[in-house]
Amino acid sequence: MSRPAPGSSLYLSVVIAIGVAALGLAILERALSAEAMSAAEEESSGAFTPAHPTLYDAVREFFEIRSKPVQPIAYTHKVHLANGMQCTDCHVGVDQGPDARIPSVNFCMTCHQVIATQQPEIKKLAAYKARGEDVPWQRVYGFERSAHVKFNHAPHIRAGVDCSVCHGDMRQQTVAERKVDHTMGFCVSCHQQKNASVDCVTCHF
Amino acid sequence: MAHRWGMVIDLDRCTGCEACVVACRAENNIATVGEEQAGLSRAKHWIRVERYYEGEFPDVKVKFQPVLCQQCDAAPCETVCPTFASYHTGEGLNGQIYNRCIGTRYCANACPYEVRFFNFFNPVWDKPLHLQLNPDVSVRTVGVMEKCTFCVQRIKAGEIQAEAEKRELKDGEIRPACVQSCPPEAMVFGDLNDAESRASRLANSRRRTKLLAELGTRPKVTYLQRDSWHGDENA
Amino acid sequence: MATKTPEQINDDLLRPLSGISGRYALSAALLAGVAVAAFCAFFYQAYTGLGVSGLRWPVFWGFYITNFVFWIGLSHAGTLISAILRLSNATWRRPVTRCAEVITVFALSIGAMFPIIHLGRPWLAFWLFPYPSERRIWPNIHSPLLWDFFAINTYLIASVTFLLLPIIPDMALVRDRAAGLRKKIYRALALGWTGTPKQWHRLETAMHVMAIVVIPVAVSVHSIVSWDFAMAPVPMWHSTIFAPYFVCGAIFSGIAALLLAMALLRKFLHLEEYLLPIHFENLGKLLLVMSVLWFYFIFAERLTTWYGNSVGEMPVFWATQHGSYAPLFWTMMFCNFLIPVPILAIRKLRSITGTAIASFTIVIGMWLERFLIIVPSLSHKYLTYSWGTYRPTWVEITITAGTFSGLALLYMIFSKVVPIISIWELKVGLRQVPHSARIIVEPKEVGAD
Amino acid sequence: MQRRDFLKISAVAGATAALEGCGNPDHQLIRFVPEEDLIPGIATWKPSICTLCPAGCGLLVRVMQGEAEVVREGRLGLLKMGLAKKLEGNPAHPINQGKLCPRGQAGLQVTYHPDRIQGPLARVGPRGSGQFREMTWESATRQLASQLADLQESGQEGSLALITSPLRGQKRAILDAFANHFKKSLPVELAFFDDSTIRAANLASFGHALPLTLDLGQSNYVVSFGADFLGTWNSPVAQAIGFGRMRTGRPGERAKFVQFEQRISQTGASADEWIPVQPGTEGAVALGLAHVMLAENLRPAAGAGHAGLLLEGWSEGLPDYAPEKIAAQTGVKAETIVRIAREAAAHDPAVAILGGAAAAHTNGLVGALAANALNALLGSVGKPGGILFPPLLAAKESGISLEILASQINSRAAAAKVLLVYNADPVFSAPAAWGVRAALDKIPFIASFSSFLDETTMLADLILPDHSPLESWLDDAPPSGSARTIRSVAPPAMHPLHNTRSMPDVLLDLAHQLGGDLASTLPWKTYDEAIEASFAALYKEKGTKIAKDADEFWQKAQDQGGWWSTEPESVPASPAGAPSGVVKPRAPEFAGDPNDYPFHFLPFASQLLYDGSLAHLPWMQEAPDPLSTVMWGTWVEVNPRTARKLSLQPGDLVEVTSPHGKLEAPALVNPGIAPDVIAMPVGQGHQNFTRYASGRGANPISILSPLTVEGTQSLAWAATRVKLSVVGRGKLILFGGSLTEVSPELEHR
Repeated sequence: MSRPAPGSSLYLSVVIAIGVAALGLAILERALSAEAMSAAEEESSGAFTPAHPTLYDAVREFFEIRSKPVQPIAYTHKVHLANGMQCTDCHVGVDQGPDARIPSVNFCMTCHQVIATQQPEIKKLAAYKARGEDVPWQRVYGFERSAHVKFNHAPHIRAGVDCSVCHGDMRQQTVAERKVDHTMGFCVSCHQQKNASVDCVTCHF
Repeated sequence: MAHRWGMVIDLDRCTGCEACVVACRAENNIATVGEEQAGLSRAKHWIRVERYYEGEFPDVKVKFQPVLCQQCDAAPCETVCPTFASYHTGEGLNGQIYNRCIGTRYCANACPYEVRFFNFFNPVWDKPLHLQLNPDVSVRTVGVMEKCTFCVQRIKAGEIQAEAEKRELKDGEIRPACVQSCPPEAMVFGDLNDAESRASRLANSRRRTKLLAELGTRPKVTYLQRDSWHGDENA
Repeated sequence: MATKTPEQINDDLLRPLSGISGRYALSAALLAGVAVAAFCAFFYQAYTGLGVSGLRWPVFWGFYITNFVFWIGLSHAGTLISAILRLSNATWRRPVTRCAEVITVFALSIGAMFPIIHLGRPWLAFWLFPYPSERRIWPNIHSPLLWDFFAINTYLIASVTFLLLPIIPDMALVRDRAAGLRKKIYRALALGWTGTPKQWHRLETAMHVMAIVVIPVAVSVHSIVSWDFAMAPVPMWHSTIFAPYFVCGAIFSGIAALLLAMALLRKFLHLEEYLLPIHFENLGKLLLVMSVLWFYFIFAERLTTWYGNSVGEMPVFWATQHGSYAPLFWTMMFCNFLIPVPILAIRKLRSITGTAIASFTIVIGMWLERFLIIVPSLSHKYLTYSWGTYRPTWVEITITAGTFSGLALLYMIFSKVVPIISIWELKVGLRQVPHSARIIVEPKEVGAD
Repeated sequence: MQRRDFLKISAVAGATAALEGCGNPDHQLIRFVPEEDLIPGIATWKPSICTLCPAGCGLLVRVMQGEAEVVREGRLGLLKMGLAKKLEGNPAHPINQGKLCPRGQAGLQVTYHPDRIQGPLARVGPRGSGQFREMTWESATRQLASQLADLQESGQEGSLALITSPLRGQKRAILDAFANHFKKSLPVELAFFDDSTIRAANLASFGHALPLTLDLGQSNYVVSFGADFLGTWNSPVAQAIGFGRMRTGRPGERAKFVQFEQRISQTGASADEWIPVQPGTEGAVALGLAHVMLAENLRPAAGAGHAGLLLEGWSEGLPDYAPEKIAAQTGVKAETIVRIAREAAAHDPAVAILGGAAAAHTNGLVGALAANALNALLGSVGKPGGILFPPLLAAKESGISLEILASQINSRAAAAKVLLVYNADPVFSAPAAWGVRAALDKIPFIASFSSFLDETTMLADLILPDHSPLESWLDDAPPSGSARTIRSVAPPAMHPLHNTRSMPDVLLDLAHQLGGDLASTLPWKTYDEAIEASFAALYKEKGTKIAKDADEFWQKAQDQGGWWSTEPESVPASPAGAPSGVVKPRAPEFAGDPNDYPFHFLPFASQLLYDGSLAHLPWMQEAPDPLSTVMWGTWVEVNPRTARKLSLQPGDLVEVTSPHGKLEAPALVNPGIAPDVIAMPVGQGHQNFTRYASGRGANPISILSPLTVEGTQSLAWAATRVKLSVVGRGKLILFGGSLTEVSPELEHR
């Protein structure tokens, strides 16, 4: 039988208010995303939009939270490079245009038809090929769509920027990891050092 | 010397066919907004062909005037942007940096040419129409301004190509999508810092005018006014 | 008032602070409901996009910026008027200053929300703040919007200070009469006021300095708001008259808002014996002057535009005079000039009810004035091909309604927490004691803790 | 799989640096092994051919790698493949020289249209219900083959009907062989804006059944009668290129361009002098000009040769066409005619063009003959800056008209058992008065090759969806637009997105299933084999100098987008001497009594939707019409004076009633239209044509009266009269704000 402490009612009401507000927002979000989804559901082929799929995704991007990619096959850069392969053997686009390119399963299988065929990961690779599927490699680097960056590898290669500057030393990496944070500051400081253009429209268009 | 991109539009040649309008849409990932939104005046046309009637039947005349971002040297849109999303690029373009835009729409109000368009919603493409999207150009998102860029992606690609081949850009090598498509070749694009470029020479034509020149925005688009038939002088 | 003793004043003015009537709770709930609806509308807009508003090409600014200018204008009620009255030592001001200053703080806070509400991407509004970022980009100091950002923040800080300074002694007074939790809260709000001569002296000095500082700040704020428009080459925006025109309009609408607030307070808080006809009479005269001054400005603006006959401006001019915006324009002329001037000019009509009616029409008229500055110009710019129109949607209307009820709600809450009439100032006025004596008298009234 | 994951991974394909598909691969669509070896982000350009109108422009397709959702062996997955990103003109192509009109550019959306039919369908519900079931190509072709085999056996006359767009090249050859095999089949070439009147006139005047090829780049004086030659008529891109050159392409010289018509068309808007003329009297004006030239001895009468003598009264100097005699009838002042005639005669080379509505009156053929005679008199036939005729590699004859087909079926004079429809929508493109819909109902089996469920395909029993043009082999032999001989060819620019097949491939497959004569006249397995065979023949004829063998010639043609002669090869007008008979010019006839139907009804080709076949493309719907600035809708154009008389406000919904039907559409006030003319664009009013066009606006074709151009089978689509009444408020979406550049407020003061 104790009287509530002074201020506890205030505290309680604040908690309730926050709770109600949160609930309201959650309902709003649900309702809106449900609306969006049912609209998409109606059309058999759906629609493409640059919008975030959910508010949650938008918030994550706002705070620059990125999940770590899970690769379907534990590809090791280290072993391939140690065996004398060059980056450009697989990433053939890197000195030609914007995209370095990840080779298709066919390309991998040109060697792995005979090399290391008994390794469990190579068996996985062969299984993909046998099913007529390509390996669903996950992106490791890359800019958020909302950054509106149009990065082009080729001029960087021509300017003699070493791959490791932006991707870390791949000879030390097994499954590729994001070793370098490609923030705008990272790009700009290098551009300034190398006397490259720091005009916004050099990268953003 | 840095490039200074400019355009000349010969109104004597323009037939108002809208090829430029569609070329621009295809090149620059400009979404269609649909009937309802178009009815709310939210259709996006980075270039439009203005049509003006003059006189009464039977003495009626029609004037076509393609209007796109004039890439002003003294651009009202640039100074008013609080975040530098709208700014003057090194090559004299009125840059629009989507990721920096917070959507005040002040630039659009300040622009006397009404060539800025706002993403009132996220753009939507019914699949698989999105497979057409040009990977060289951003897909803009909700809340940002967009406008004609003089096809900056083509300018960049041309410059990178020239750099790779260790040579200077040739006059006429870079053409924005509108210029490229224009059947009567009413539009000419080029470097105004190069006095010998076709655009520079045409920009000195006796028929030259600037759109709303009195506002002092110093546009880099020059309009060559419609000529009249000189009759027997040419005969 | 002369018959009231200090104790009666205390009782009368502190009465509203205790207890909540059913009527109060009901109206507060109603107002809160509208405000919550406005919040929901805003979140809906932020979530789906500005497309849910009625904005379109080429009218990119509409209700939100109208509200922004309107509220910022309204905020001139207080601080500016109260500062002028203080500096000119108008003794009748004493019961009026605080209700005026409160309007300023709340109207300004609400007005300052609109530039964020109207953003395409409101979650990035913090980019206006000049902070060193990893991106190495700063805000653009050339943009009038950035001037706005600084000006409004400066004004907000100044007017909050200006409001809070003279509240301190009253807080101490409430503290001394309160118990329990209330006492704790008011103790904190009283900032350790004990009423020593040194404290009184410092308060006096601070008030004096703030009164001087806040006047140029207030004038500059509304000038800068006007430059949001005048800096852009938009027909009928790009005008040198805009800064004084806006400041005049701001004070005009501010006084009207103040009068309206006073009339309501008088009725609902039973302050008939404090807010006297003389206050309404005097402020009414001031309002009359501002109404005539406002007419002078709009007349000058319209006359020069019409006489100048510039190709760019005439379409806007005619659209407002006898085009699609003419009904709104003439409503505005009635609300701002034709109705209030006779009411305020004829002594018999310059009653409390009369001034309240005039103020009400002026508040409406001034809102329309802001709308008519923004929308007709944007819909009739230079290239006739791009001419357009604008129609607000429920989202904009809800948010607008929400800010009106939000202001009323804040005002109601404030009047529950702080005496809406400055008690100590009233008492000073009551005594009519010499300046030096006040310092000695007051501590006794307030008492030491 | 969750939809949100689905949305996530099917995000924009190929964006060079966009981040997508993060997270767990188990939750994503499978990815198929790419069929092409492409480097992402790098564009390749492939030649193709525009098939959207008869001009036959050459295309360059920008192809880049992207990721498309496709079904392979019943599994849905993502495939990295070359995707067409943009269509541009092929700079090497003689017709469009690197340029392209808005419609051609929007052709891209045909391929990616969300409502494309993705595989063969068989009707399950009642006809017109739109209920179909999916089926395999094997069973679909077997079903059609068995239907055709029955026809073959019965040998009944006219049992197979074919309705196609006008086709050229090997596609036409395959279709013709097919049609010929079925004795007395009924092939119909259907195009609402067809050029058969012009071709008939050119055959009579000059001996060439070809449309006109203009050489505007070198013309000095252009008189056009109703021809929208810069917008939709004939070969608009080639003509617009020439127009640009004629305007400011030759320093110091600028041609004059005079347009006679009832409503300022997009072309008329560019005229130096725009002169309104009474509907159907364009030919009379042409003869009036000729009269002045003859009377003033500006040109010798004999100079016009055969083309002149064809017309009654030519040798006498056209006495009935003295300017003052025709002024009242044509509405053109006598002094204007005299002035224009003198100007034209003084500015060689001068050219007269007649087309569009001017050729779609009952006297359209005579009008075209009059314009031909004027050209011949001016000496501009076969000359630079005049009208030219490229040598056509092989001439083809036309079939019957849709009107005749429908009336034969409806009157049971023909008993078509099977109808094949390709690239045509007869239900939409025919006046309701023709009874096409009723005729189709009488045909037991209809197979459509359409990619979309249009009005006709809705009635089909079997749908065999064609590849999109970008996914197909294409060939073409455009008969106008350039004086060079042209044989265009293009391999597919991209792999097919859906389970579709190229129409000629299906016909060849059917031919082999049917066997016998048909299989031997169509020896090729696939369409590309057929094209290659035609290029092997062309090599022998034309290519021995430029390639060492047929293979190299074929390869070069594919790389370039075709073969064309290096120089113009215009052929002269062939008939010489006096014609066997003379044609008497006559006044136009109109359907509807002028008292009941006070207005002439002028349908016109939409610059964006053309004849309605492009109404399903969102780019075309949302591009503002050049003159009205309307988007996403249709409208009726009324002169301001007429509007005042009818107290009609812009945007009012009006009912347009002809003797053969009525429609409702919002009205638009147009200062550039004659007060007694009501104009309306063709294109909208589709009942069924994908989500973007269905149920939008009204179709002016449906209310046209079934008059034909005398001497041809063509519809006289400009010969209907209508009345107008306001019925309410309509909805119009206009992009442009004001009609005039100076504010009307300022003008009124």
